[in-house]
Amino acid sequence: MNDAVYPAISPALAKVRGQALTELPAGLYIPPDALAVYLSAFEGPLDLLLYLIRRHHLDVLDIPMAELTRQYMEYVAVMLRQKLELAAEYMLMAVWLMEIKSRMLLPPTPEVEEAEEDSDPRADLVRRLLEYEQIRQAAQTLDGLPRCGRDYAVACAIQETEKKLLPRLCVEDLLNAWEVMQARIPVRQPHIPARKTLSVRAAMEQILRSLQGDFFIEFDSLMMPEHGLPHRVVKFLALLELAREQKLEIMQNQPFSPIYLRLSDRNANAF
Amino acid sequence: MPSDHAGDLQADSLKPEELKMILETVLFASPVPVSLNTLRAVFGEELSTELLRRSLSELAEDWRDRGLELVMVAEGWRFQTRTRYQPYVQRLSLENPPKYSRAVMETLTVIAYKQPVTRGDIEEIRGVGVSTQIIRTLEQRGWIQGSGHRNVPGRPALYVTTLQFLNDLNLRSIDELPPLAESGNPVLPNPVNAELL
Amino acid sequence: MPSDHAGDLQADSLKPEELKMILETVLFASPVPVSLNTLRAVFGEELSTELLRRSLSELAEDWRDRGLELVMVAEGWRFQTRTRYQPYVQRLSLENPPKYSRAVMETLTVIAYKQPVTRGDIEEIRGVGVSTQIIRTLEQRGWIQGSGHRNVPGRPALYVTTLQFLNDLNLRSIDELPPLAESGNPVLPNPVNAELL
Repeated sequence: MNDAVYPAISPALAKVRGQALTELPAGLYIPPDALAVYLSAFEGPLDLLLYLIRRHHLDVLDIPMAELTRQYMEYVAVMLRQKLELAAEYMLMAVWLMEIKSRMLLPPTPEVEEAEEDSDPRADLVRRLLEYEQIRQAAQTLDGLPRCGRDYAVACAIQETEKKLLPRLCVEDLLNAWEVMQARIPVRQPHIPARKTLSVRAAMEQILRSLQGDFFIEFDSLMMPEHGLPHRVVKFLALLELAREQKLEIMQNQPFSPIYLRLSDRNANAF
Repeated sequence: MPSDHAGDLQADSLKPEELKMILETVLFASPVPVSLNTLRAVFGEELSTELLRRSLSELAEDWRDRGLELVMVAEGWRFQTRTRYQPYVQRLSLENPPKYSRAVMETLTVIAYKQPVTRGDIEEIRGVGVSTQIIRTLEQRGWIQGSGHRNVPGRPALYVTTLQFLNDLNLRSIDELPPLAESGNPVLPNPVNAELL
Repeated sequence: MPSDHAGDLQADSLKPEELKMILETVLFASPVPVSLNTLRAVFGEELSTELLRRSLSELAEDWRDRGLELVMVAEGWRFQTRTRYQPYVQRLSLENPPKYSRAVMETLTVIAYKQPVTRGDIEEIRGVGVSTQIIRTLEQRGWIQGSGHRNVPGRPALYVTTLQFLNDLNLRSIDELPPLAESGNPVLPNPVNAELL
């Protein structure tokens, strides 16, 4: 009933062994070289799962986890090969599916049996699938409502005396705007315990200093993980800034080999 | 026939036909929907809301078989074209109206039905990241806006839909959105094939 | 009576009454005057200019005793309000003076009190993105202007308010803005001070 939600795949895009594919396959088997094309039609792992469940007539309230996980992993495998930038969310879902599957394999402990059906490891997955399904349907309905600009236009006539009225301004307007902004922030930043200001300038000086006297320094040695991510980000910005100002040279012999830094010639004796 | 001096068009002495004509003129002249209160102010508040309402519905009736219709949206009353004339209206402009992707429409739907929501809330429901581009598309269309922050670490921005969103979809309030489908078993197994598995 | 499918409304088989109704609809739908050429394009160029002209003058005649009139101006045909209804229309503008959006007013306020500020500074305080459109609106109104760049990576543009902003507010200097309160602490307008950069 809901198949229309899946956008039609352009025949030009989906050509498998010389045959144009215009719709998603109904059977279990999907030619591997066509998978990537189908994947672009999905809005994410939940969308893909709903599709698998519907196409294979699985009961969303009693999902056979082994079967669903197996089919899902087929898609993920293709994705890993061809659409790497999409894989993170899909991988997260894969891990979740596996976890649910493995928890279902464990014999139920007495405590779990007492805790009624709420303890079904699939409950959260089902909840999310149903919630997403609801939104997906509503989005389609919303898209179908008459929309200004697409389905109708607002009527207007021109005022005969065309005085271009510009908005006027008074001090109260500014006060009101400020109050609204303040109201949006009930208590200003109450839970940022100790916010340290990291200065890119300071980081730049620090880098210049550590490069002093040394011909080369390894990039990794500047990025001290124990100082945390913000430090590394600031260090990195400082490096970019120094490179832009041509104060240092950055070298790498080949991809993935160590990156070396040194002061550029005209700055070698700056300190 | 209206006289040549507007001063003579006293609201208390207006004939029903004159009243409707002024209403029509004012509604067409306004760039935004006109609320009942504003309409009353236009007539110097000498008209009862009751009389105004009646005149408006008579005026709407007068336009029943025409290419435009008088409708009430979130911000008030306005004239708009009937959808069946859209093919003609569309040819006025060279640009096609924007079509929104599923990602954009689903994001809008989550905001409309669950507002106020953070980007994280939307991502949780959709199961994928929500790009800044999607949010910006909806903000630039004037359909959503920021509305403060949720008081949790990171203070994520909260999004709500705007009055313009309601106006543009011909809705008077957010309650008029089509109800969400019953969430219980929308994904039913097909009884014929269920045993095959 | 128009049929339910616009596709059925073939220009060559249109009755005079239908033709006029479509013309009326299209003219009201356009925010700018519509030229004869555009009108012909609307009907798929199957109408003679002669027939169009005649329909337009008949339509103008239909509106003779109403509050709006169909007129031809330099760029084409348009509906406009008649002078004698101006008092009513004017009250509409008084009632609904054009207003800048909340986003524009908040941006202006931040610039006025915290100048010179970058877009990032404004976003930090407002908690939401500041679109280029907002900045442009304020620049075009002559209330803000760019004033160099902050000397940090990216060299973001700095914005300050203008003399015209002060004039429009009847102020002699930015110090005359009333102080604001920020979680108990007063926020005083910051006189432009480039050395602080």
